[in-house]
This record gives sequence, C-alpha cells and structure tokens, in this order.
Amino acid sequence: MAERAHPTPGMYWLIAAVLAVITAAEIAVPQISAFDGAPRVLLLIGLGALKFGAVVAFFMHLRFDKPLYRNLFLVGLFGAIPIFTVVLLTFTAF
Amino acid sequence: MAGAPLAEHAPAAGHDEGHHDVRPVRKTAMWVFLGSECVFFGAMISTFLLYRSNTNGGIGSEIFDIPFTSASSFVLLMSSLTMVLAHGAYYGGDLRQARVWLAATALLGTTFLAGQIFEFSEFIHQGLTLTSSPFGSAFYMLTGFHGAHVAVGVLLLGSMFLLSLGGRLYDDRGLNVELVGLYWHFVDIVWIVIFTVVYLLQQP
Amino acid sequence: MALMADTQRTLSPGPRGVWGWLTTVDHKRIGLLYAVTAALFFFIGGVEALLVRMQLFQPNGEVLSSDAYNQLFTMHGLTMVFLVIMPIAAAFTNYFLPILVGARDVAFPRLNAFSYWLFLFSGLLVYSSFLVGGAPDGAWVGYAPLSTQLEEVVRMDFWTVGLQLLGVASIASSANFIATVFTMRAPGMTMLRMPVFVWMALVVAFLLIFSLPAVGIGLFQLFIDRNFGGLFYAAEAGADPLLWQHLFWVFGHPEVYVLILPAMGIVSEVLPVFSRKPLFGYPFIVFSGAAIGFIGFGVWSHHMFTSGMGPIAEAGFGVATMIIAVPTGVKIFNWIGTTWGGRIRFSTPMLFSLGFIAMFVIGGLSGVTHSVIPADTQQHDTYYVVAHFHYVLFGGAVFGYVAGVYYWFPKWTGRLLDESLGKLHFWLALIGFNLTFGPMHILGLNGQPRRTYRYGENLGWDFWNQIATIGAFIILVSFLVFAWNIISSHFLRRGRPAGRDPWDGRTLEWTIESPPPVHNFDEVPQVHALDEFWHRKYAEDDEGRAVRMPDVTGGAVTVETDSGGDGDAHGDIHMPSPSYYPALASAGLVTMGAGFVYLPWGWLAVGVGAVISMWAFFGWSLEPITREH
Amino acid sequence: MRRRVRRGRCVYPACALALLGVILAGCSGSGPQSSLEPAGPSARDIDGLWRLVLVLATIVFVIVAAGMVVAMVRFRERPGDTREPKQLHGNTALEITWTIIPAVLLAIIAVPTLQQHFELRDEPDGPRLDVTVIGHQWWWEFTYPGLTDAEGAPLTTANELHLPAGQPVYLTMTSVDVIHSFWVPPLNGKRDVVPGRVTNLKLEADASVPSEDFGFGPGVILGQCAEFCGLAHADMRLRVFVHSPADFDAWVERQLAPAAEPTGTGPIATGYQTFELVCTACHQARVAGSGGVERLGQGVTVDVDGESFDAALAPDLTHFGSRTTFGGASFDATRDHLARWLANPSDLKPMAPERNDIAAGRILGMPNLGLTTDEIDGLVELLESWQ
Ligand code: HEA
Ligand code: HEA
Ligand code: HEC
Ligand code: CUA
Ligand SMILES: [Cu+2]
Repeated sequence: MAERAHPTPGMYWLIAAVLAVITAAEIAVPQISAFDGAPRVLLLIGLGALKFGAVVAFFMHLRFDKPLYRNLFLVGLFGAIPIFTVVLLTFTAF
Repeated sequence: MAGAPLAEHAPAAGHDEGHHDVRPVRKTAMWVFLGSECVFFGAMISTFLLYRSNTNGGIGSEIFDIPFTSASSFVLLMSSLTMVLAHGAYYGGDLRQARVWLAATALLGTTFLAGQIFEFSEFIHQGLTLTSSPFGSAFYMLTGFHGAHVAVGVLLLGSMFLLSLGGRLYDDRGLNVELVGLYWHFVDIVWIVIFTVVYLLQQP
Repeated sequence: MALMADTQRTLSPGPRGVWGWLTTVDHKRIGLLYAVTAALFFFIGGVEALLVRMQLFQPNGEVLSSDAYNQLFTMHGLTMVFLVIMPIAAAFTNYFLPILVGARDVAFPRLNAFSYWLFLFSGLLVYSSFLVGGAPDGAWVGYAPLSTQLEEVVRMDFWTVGLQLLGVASIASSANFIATVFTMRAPGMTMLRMPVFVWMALVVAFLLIFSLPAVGIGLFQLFIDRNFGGLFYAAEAGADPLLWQHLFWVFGHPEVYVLILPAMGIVSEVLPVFSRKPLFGYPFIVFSGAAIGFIGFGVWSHHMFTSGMGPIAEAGFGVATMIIAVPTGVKIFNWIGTTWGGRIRFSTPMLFSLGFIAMFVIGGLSGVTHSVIPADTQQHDTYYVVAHFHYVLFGGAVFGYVAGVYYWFPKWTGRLLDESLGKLHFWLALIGFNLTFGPMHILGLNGQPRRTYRYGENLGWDFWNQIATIGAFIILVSFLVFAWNIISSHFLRRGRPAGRDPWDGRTLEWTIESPPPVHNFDEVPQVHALDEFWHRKYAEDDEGRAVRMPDVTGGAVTVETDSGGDGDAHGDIHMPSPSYYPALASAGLVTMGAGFVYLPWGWLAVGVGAVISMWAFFGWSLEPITREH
Repeated sequence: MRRRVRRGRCVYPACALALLGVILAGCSGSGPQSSLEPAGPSARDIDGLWRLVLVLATIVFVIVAAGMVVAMVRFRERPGDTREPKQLHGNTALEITWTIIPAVLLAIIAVPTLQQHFELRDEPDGPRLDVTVIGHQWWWEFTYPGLTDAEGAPLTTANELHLPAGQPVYLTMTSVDVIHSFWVPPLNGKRDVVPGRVTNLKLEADASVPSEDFGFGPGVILGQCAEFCGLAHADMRLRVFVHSPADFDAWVERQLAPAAEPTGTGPIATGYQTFELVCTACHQARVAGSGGVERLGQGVTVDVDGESFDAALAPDLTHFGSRTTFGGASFDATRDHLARWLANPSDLKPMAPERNDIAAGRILGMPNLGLTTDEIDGLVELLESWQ
C-alpha cells in the first residue's frame, strides 16, 4: 500500500464542521467595524488560508500521503505566490 | 574493487517486469498538474487584483451580493465533504454508498454552477459585462474559468457515476475516484481563495 | 517505397506503415517523430531567416515588403523556439529519458503520443495561416496592445491559439516526464545516479509546468480582447498593457532555460565519453542546473528594463539576473574540468560540444551586459540583443542538439554518421555562425533596431549587414552537409554499422542493441553507480586510472538472452498497445483551435472538434492499456 | 590522426575571432545613430559603464578560452596513445573557488551599475526644458509646454526635435495607440512610450555634437522608434537638432509665429483651398489671414493617469517647410518626395490608412486622397512656403 491509513469518515465530518464555522466567521468579520482596515484584511486572509489548508491536508490527504506529492504541489503554490506578488508590486509599489 | 561501488537499495518504485504500481504514477502526475494550476489561477487572480478598481467609470465590486455568494460558496465547500466520503467509501469497498456520495457531489457542484449562472445574469442585467471595464473582464474571466473547472468536474463525476453502475471502477481501489476527488478539492480550494480575495476583501 | 519500409525496420521496430506511426505509443518512435518534425521546421525557419537576411543585405532592401517581413521574422522566431528547439529537446528526452533511467517506456505512453500529435497539428495550424491571408506578424512576444490592435485580420489569432495548444502539449509531456523520473526508475537508480541529461530534462519539465500557465492566461486574455471585446489591454479603458509583458516573460524567461538546459545535459554526457573521464563535479553540475531553473523564475523583468517600470524594480531584476551567471559559470568550469587530464578524442559530437561551450560563453557574457541596466537601455531591442540570443540559441542550443544527434544517431539507426562530413559541417557552421551573428553586436551598438524591415543609407550599417547575410548562407551550406550526411548514412545505408557501443559509452543506452528493441531492456537493469555501464566495463587501479575488465559485458550485466530481437521471445513483457485515440484527440483539439481562429462561424468547427476530442478521450480512458504480445 | 589534432587546436582562432569582433565593436563605433559615440552626459555615463563591463567580460572569456585551449592541446589523444586518464570526480575547493570569483566579479559590476542606474533615472534638478513626446503609429509629436504663442498654444512640431546645447531637457511621454520607444542613442538609452502610462527621459546634448559629418548636416543626431509597432516601425525615425542657445531661441520664435494664408490666385491658393477642405480633417495648422490667427483642424485629448495630453491626429503642418524630413523623419523633404507622398503616401511608407476611424481618433497612416496633379502642385507650393 502506497500511503498511510486514511482518516475516518468521522474525521471528515469534523473537518467539514470546522470549515463551516470558519466560513461563518469570514462572513462576520466585515460586519464588525472594530476590524476595519488592515486587521480585516489579515483576518480574512488568515481564515481563508486555514480553510485552504484544511481541505488540502485532510480531504486531499496531503498530510497522510507521500511527501513527493506535497512537494510537487507546494512548489507550484509557493512558486506562484511570490512571483505574482512581485508582478503586482511592480505596478504599484516600485 | 574501487570501480564497482555497490549500494544495494533500490528506489521505491519500479520493481518487476514493467508492472508498475500505477497508483503513485498517476497520483504524481495529478499533483504536478495541480501545482501547475496554481500558477494558472494565480495569473488570473493577479489580473483581477490589478484591475479591481479599474471600473472605467462603471460598476465595481459594490455589485457583489455577499450573502448569496456565501451560500453558494458553502455549497461548494460541502461538496468537498461528500467527495471525500465517496472516495472513502470506495476505498473501504462500499460501492453503493460511494455511488450515493458521488451523486451528491455532482448535485452540489451543479447547484453551485446554477448559482453562478444566476449571479452572472444578474450582474449582466445590472450592466457589469465582460466588455464594460477591465474590472468586468477580469472578474468574468476568473470566475468563468473557475466555473468551467467545476463543469468539467461535474462531467467527470457523472462519468464516474455511470461507470460505477457497471462496477467498472472498483478494481483499482477507487484510484480514478481518488484522482477526480483531488481535482474536485482543488477546484474547491481555488474557490476558497476567490471568495476571500474577490468577494470578501473587496467589500467597502 | 522500399526505402521507406527499410527505414521503418531499422529506425524502430513495431507495427509497420503510416498507420503504425500514427498509432504508435512507443517512446522511441515518438522521439523520432519529434526529431524529424523538428528538422523539417528547422529548414522552414531557416529559410525564413535567409529571406530576412536577404532583405537586410543592403539599405532600403526591396526583397520583401514590410508586411511580408513582419510575418517572416515573427514566424521565424516562433518556429525556431516552439517548433524546432523545444521539439528537438523533446525528441531526445522521449527517446533517451526512459532508457537512461532503465525504464521500458514513459509513465503515460498514450499521453506522450497525444503531446506529439498536438504539437504537430498546432504547428501545422499556425503555418496554415500563410495560405489564408497571412501569418502572425506581431513578433514572437506579441506585445499588447499591438497584438490586440491587429483586429481586422485573424493572423494574431493563429498565434494566440497556436501557442495555447502548443502549451497544452508541453504541459502534458512535462507531467509525463516528471512522473516517469519519480516513479519508473530501475532498481538502484537513485536520483544522484541519474545521468545529467535526465536531470536537466526533469528541471525543464518543472520549468514548463510552472511557467506555461502564466502565458496561457495572457493568451486567453489577448484572445478575449480580440474576439469578445475584453478590455484587459485597452489603455483607453484604464487597463495596463504592461500586464501582458509580465505574463509573457514570467513564462518567457524560464522558457529560454527550457531551450538550453537539455543541450547542457547532452554536453554533459558527451564530454566525459570523449575525455574518458567521469563528469567533473557531477553533483555541482546537477545542483547548478536546478539553481538556474529556480533563479530563472525571478528575473523575467530584465526584458522590460525600458518599459517604464519603477527604478527599484529594475534594480532588483538587474541584480537577480546577474546572479544567474554564477551557477552557469559553475557548469562551464566543471565541463573544462572534465576535459582536463583526459584523453580527448575530437570526434564530431565532441567538436560540437566544445563549440557549444565557447559560443555559449560569448552569448552568456553578452547576457550579463544586458543585466547592466543602463547599458541595456542602449542595447534593448537592437541587433545586439539579436546577437546575444542567437549566440545562446544557435551557438548554444543548436550546437548542443547537433552534438546530440551525432552522438546518439548510431543508437537511433544502428549506423554512424560520417566523421569527415561531420567535421566539415562543424567548421562551416562555426564560421558561418560567427560571421552571421558576431557583426550583429556591432550593428546593435551602432543603433540598428531589431524588427525593422529596412534601414537608411549612411548609418554605417551596410558592411556588417552584408557580412551577416553571407554568414547565414554559409550556415545553410553547413546544414545541407549535415542533411546529406544523414541521408547517406541511414537512407543510402553507407554509414558504418555502429554496434551497441560505438563510443565506449558510460550510460545504460549503450548496453542495448542499436536500434533498441521495443521493450528496451530484456531484463530491467540493476543499477549500482553513476555511469553504470562504464563501471561494468572498467575498474580503477591504485592511481585511480581506468583499467578495462576482461569480460566486457561481464558481471551482472543485462543478460543477453535475445536472439532475433523479436517481441515474441519475451511473452511476459507487456508493452502498451498502439492506439489511435491520442492522435484523434489532438486532431479534435486543433479543430477546435482552428474554429476559434475564425469566430463567429468557427463555432461550428469548435463544436465538431469538441465532439471528436470528447469521443477520443472517452475511448482512450476506457481502452485497456496493455495487450499481450 | 595528426590532422585531427591540428583541427582540434584551431577551434580557438575562430572563437578568438568572434571575440575580436565584439572588441572591435567597442572601439570602432561610428555612425550618426551610434551608442558608442555619445553626445551627451547620460549616454557618456552609459558608455563608460559598458566599456568597464566589456573589459571584465573579455577577461572572463579569455580565462575560459585559455582553459579550454590548454586542455585541448595537452590532453588530446595522440596517435598510439593508450594511457587511461585518472578518474577524477571533482574537487570541492575548486568548486568553491569558481563559485566565489564570478560572484565577486559580478558584485564589482553591480555596484556602478546600480549607482548609474539610479542617477540616470533621477529627474534633472535646476532649470530644464520640458518637452512632451507623443508616440503615434508611425510618427513622433513633440510639444514644448513651456513655450507658448500669443494665444497660449504651445510650440508643436513633428519628428524633428530641436534642443539647446548644454541644457537639461526632460521628456514626458505617452502614446495614443501602441507601445513605441523613444531612442536617440548618442544622447541617452531608450525609454518606452506606453499608452495609458506616462514615462520620462532626460536628455542633454553637448555643445559640440560629433564633428564627423555623415551627410546629415551639422548638429544633427539620429534616433528611431525602438519598440516594434507594426507596419512602419522601421520608418518611425526622428532627428535631433542641437543648437546654440541663441539659435534655439531664434528657432522657437520662428516656430511660434503662425503661417501665412496665401493671398491672390495661382497654384498656392488652390493648394490652400484643398488644404482647408481635405487636409484639416486630420492635420492642424495655425494660419494668419485677414481675420487674425486661425487654428485649422483639431486634435484629441487623452487622459493618462490623471494627466491630460493634447494630441494631434496627424503632424502639425504650420511650419512644415522648415523641416528637413517628413513621414517619420524617413524621407528628405524634397519637392519630389512630397509630391509622391501626396499622390500616394503608402507608396513611400507602408501604412494602414484603410483602418482609420477619424471620429474615434484612430489613425494608422495617411490615406491616398485621390488628389489631382494640380492640387498636388499647389499643396507642395503651399507647404514649402510654410517655413
Ligand atoms: C538559450 C537561451 C538563452 C539563454 C541561456 C540566455 C541566458 C541569459 N540571458 Fe538572455 N535572452 C534570450 C535567450 C537566452 N538568454 C532571448 C531569446 C532573448 C530575447 C528575447 C526577445 O526579446 O525576443 C534574451 C534576452 C535577454 C535579456 C533582455 C535584453 C533586452 O531585450 O534588452 C537579458 C537582460 O538581462 C538577458 C540576459 C541573460 C543572462 C544574464 C543570461 C545568463 O543565463 C547567461 C549566463 C552565462 C554566462 C555569464 C557565461 C558563463 C559564465 C561564466 C564563464 C562565469 C563567469 C562569468 C561572469 C563573472 C560574468 N537575455
Ligand atoms: C533557436 C532559435 C533560433 C535560430 C536557430 C535562429 C537562426 C537564425 N536566425 Fe533567428 N531569431 C530567433 C531564433 C532563432 N534564430 C528569434 C527567437 C528571433 C526573434 C523574433 C522576433 O523578433 O520576434 C530571431 C530573429 C532573427 C533576426 C532579427 C529579425 C528582426 O528583428 O528584424 C534575424 C536577422 O538576421 C535572424 C537571423 C537568423 C539566421 C540567419 C539564422 C540562421 O542561423 C538559420 C540557419 C538555418 C538554416 C539556413 C536552415 C538549414 C536547415 C536545413 C538545410 C535542413 C537541415 C536538415 C537537418 C537538420 C537534418 N533571426
Ligand atoms: C486621414 C488623415 C489624413 C488626411 C486627411 C491627410 N493626412 Fe497627411 N498625414 C496623416 C498622417 C497620419 C501622417 C503621418 C504619417 C506618418 O508619418 O506615419 C501624415 C503626414 C503628412 C505629411 C508629413 C508630415 C511630417 O512632417 O512628417 C504631410 C506633408 C502631409 N501629411 C500632408 C497632407 C496633406 C497636404 C493633406 C491633404 C491633401 C493631408 N496630409 C491629408 C494623415 C492625414
Ligand atoms: Cu513606433 Cu516602432
Ligand atoms: Cu530572459
């Protein structure tokens, strides 16, 4: 067998519940004026990243599967993010 | 003899007579493809960010209906759950249950698409089109390409479902379902990003 | 006809006839298809270059109109990059990557066939534009908004659609190669025992996988602007044309390493063989190749030093660009280290490899002068840049691949190429090449801009332009010699039979017959070392000098059980069976592409193509992969 | 065997020759459009930097070449040679050396590069002459916003840029159609002219422009559009005329004066009628007639990044007679050329006027207007008289 044991369906339901809660929080954040400005942006990005990570790690089994897969995916992801950040910065910051 | 250094362990794969375990082979390719898709969507998301306020004097992000989009985002998020349950069922050998979850996933995906079609027609009605501003172009391209990915996923899920009726999916321990699942979850996480970046962050 | 039949037998065993080639999923045959196609396109791209040179032979040339000139140089660049160098690299990778890692085929043989046919059909689609109102004429980089402005004609749609499809083909084959390297290596073939060529092919596959999507999005945007009224590049609506340049060069710069790294891999195979020494600093060469690929993703804006980015961004990209010279230098010095202390045979593959090093260093150094930002504001878009990239692309890449052809031709066909003709080819090419592109440095610094179909008198450019044109024709002659060499060796069967191991090689491909059997290895090799084959042939004495072992094929080598080399002797080996679905699927996709060029009534072709490719993809996924021999 | 060896040795002469070519380029620059013959401080700085880098690059090449030659000569296979080489696999000390030395060399290049770079990109301080440059397919429009006539209209000309020697000039540039690139090699590097963006470039011309006369007249420097912009990209050239400050002032005064409306009859009057009737659809001119100064024709206004630019549709012809060239500075302004131009502009210069849309402000060249020879003669007379 190529990969380690899968999580159980119970685990999947739990993750889904967490995802639902985070989504609710995401919708709530812009309503709370105390978070306006930079905190809101950071919060939303953080919450989104949490959801992203949860789906990738558990639903896509990346936590349990071969490290090769994780590396292939992360190279794409963490390659794309800085490149496009720099692209956008050239239009605005410098 | 110095000329023949021997190290006796082989790399993980590739043992006997060309009968490779297709599992890692195909999953490797799928993950490479998903890595590549990150760049694909990254380019569109950056375009959107660049043009997020380039409304050419017309409609901008104030048009978004956050409650509605939140609902459809939630639908897509939950389809990831049904997808992973389908795969789990296949893996555990419960073909019947797996079929149910597959159908559920396809259904949720279709619901999401329907929501998107509704949203698009609503926006176009209000005057935000592909040709109204760079903002419009970028918005429709990004969400449209995502929608196309969902549509392809629904098509794949439908084929899986039909094949599973003939029991043809079982012998590889649900590898095909797993691969389609990876694709489906990826489409979901892209939407997680889009929902944050395009909808939530653009709120006034 | 007899000649053709013979070709098929000696080039690659398997099903005969056109149908056999059309349905083949054998990585070796697909490799040969890539090679032959690339050679044909090289001829076409070369003729386009010669027409360009004839027009520029003297001031106010009248050989070509401006319109024709723009089409020709655009198609020249596009052809050479996408239809010559990339496919010739794919040819070597397809043919040798599986053999060099001790595999029987690539991970996905049918996907492999699909990539080839998609490449061929897309190339033909782009070229069909010449017959229907003109070829793309917005330069190979297709800067917006010029490329979106040319809206009345479909020319640039051929370009957007063609590049898009070629990109799909490259992504598919890259995923294939990556999966092959990571999952199909023979037992004992650890990553650091892989030949450098395999390493470079792996790096290239990653570069393509992660860079093509960026330009893919850019191309979609251009297409939407041109056909559906999108505003991605409409400055008057507040859009920014520089976005295209970023999306293009985020792909475009890694792309130039896509073109050169496989050639560097080939050179890294050739130098040790003809120096009778192992590659000097193997891990450093491998690592620097990977480093080049990695850093290559962070320098794209050095093509935009004059475009109006801010000075800080320019400075950052300038410095990043300089850094690439370091890992590249590591390679160069290690190559020299490889020849140092060896016993150097100046056979043709070696000559081209040495030529590669020298010419590439010149091109690389002029690249470094580009990274000096103020200097580049003078050099940019002049013939100085044209000189730079022909030194790295022709003196570099082309020389490298030609070295590969001379080196591996015996494995492909079982016959050697003629050495005297080979040397004639080399010297003519080297001289012609330097005459053509050396003067372009001077022309560029003296102010001649590129992509200009004519220039005035009294600008001091006449003499060097004439030399350049003459040089181009010398290159033509040299490659005619090459073509004749190939024809005479293989087709006229005059070449010396090569046997398994004509060069006293070091790697696994030389352990098997020439040409190899369909299944490559009768028995999957067990690998014990880098340069596995060499270590089976040679031991080392106390001083570290090679000593030939008595039994050449001895030890635990592949057991030579085959007698006739026909598949039936190996009933237990399953090879993927031929399939016409890959060709059909790509035909469907290209039909769709052709439809997109001719919107709105092209929607019909889009529909037809979609149906064809859906049918093919379904047939493909349901068809069993292997059939017993 | 011997012949082989000899051949092996002469890889090098050939390579050295190529290098010689590059070096020759460094010293043998000549021509009115050459970056190697600077006629201003910016270009001179760049040239100095380039020469430094060339020297370093040459040293690197010589080292690499020497290594190769020595290896090839010493270690070539000689007839009857059967020795087996030592199987060296590498040497970490060497690896470190040839990583660090190039890195140091690059650092040596990087420092002056960045210094120069930021200096060249600075705005000039102190008094300067401002010029607005607008790129068109396929000609240049130059406006001097600080030099205005009595009505407050700024000095406008096409393709020929006049500058006072020794004074910093600051260009503010944009394009009305596609990307172009403003380049006058003897004065400075190029800078792209981008629609939807404003770019800048500073120029300063020496008091004495290269003495060599290339047949273009004294004080003349050539430049050209350097970014591929379609059909007539090759013919989108420009000229810079460097004057002494006094001559420059005189030139400005002449240019600010309106052209004279012809009086009486004759070819020139026919020409003027045609001009008013046909040409002003695209061209502009300031003409002094009986009723005072009149502005013929109109342009467009483009907003870029919050700045507003007045652009013409076609070159302003008020002082056409004072220009030495036309059509993107590609054709000498002789009567003969002008007549051919008016008869069929595309005969001289490849353009795409069939795609013009005057109402939308999109012009891709001057169309064949089907003028009669009389009209052409008249127009030639008229334009030549507008000095
Ligand atoms: C095979 C393809 C290839 C390769 C390998 C390279 C390699 C490099 N290129 Fe090139 N380049 C192109 C193909 C390639 N290029 C093409 C096609 C274009 C034009 C595209 C277009 O506009 O159409 C272009 C354009 C181009 C530009 C833009 C020019 C302009 O338009 O203004 C620049 C700018 O920095 C650049 C830089 C470099 C550098 C620094 C390298 C480096 O990788 C070179 C490194 C190598 C060496 C430096 C030599 C060996 C090193 C040593 C011996 C060590 C010691 C050296 C030092 C200390 C300096 N290239
Ligand atoms: C690998 C890439 C490659 C190669 C090999 C070449 C080869 C040549 N190029 Fe290339 N060139 C480019 C890539 C390449 N070019 C690119 C990317 C551009 C930029 C385009 C743009 O601006 O958009 C360009 C632009 C370009 C220009 C600038 C045009 C302009 O800006 O206006 C010029 C001008 O002289 C030129 C000339 C030549 C010449 C004379 C050759 C010669 O070396 C060609 C010689 C070859 C032959 C004559 C063919 C001989 C072949 C046979 C006889 C068949 C052989 C059979 C077998 C192999 C078996 N090229
Ligand atoms: C539809 C628009 C249009 C009309 C009408 C038109 N022109 Fe032009 N003309 C142009 C454009 C555009 C150019 C610039 C072409 C170029 O150099 O690329 C030009 C250039 C010229 C030039 C060269 C100017 C220079 O300095 O380079 C002259 C002279 C000229 N036109 C004269 C005329 C005359 C006389 C008429 C009327 C009989 C006329 N034009 C009518 C569009 C027009
Ligand atoms: Cu304007 Cu080239
Ligand atoms: Cu580059």
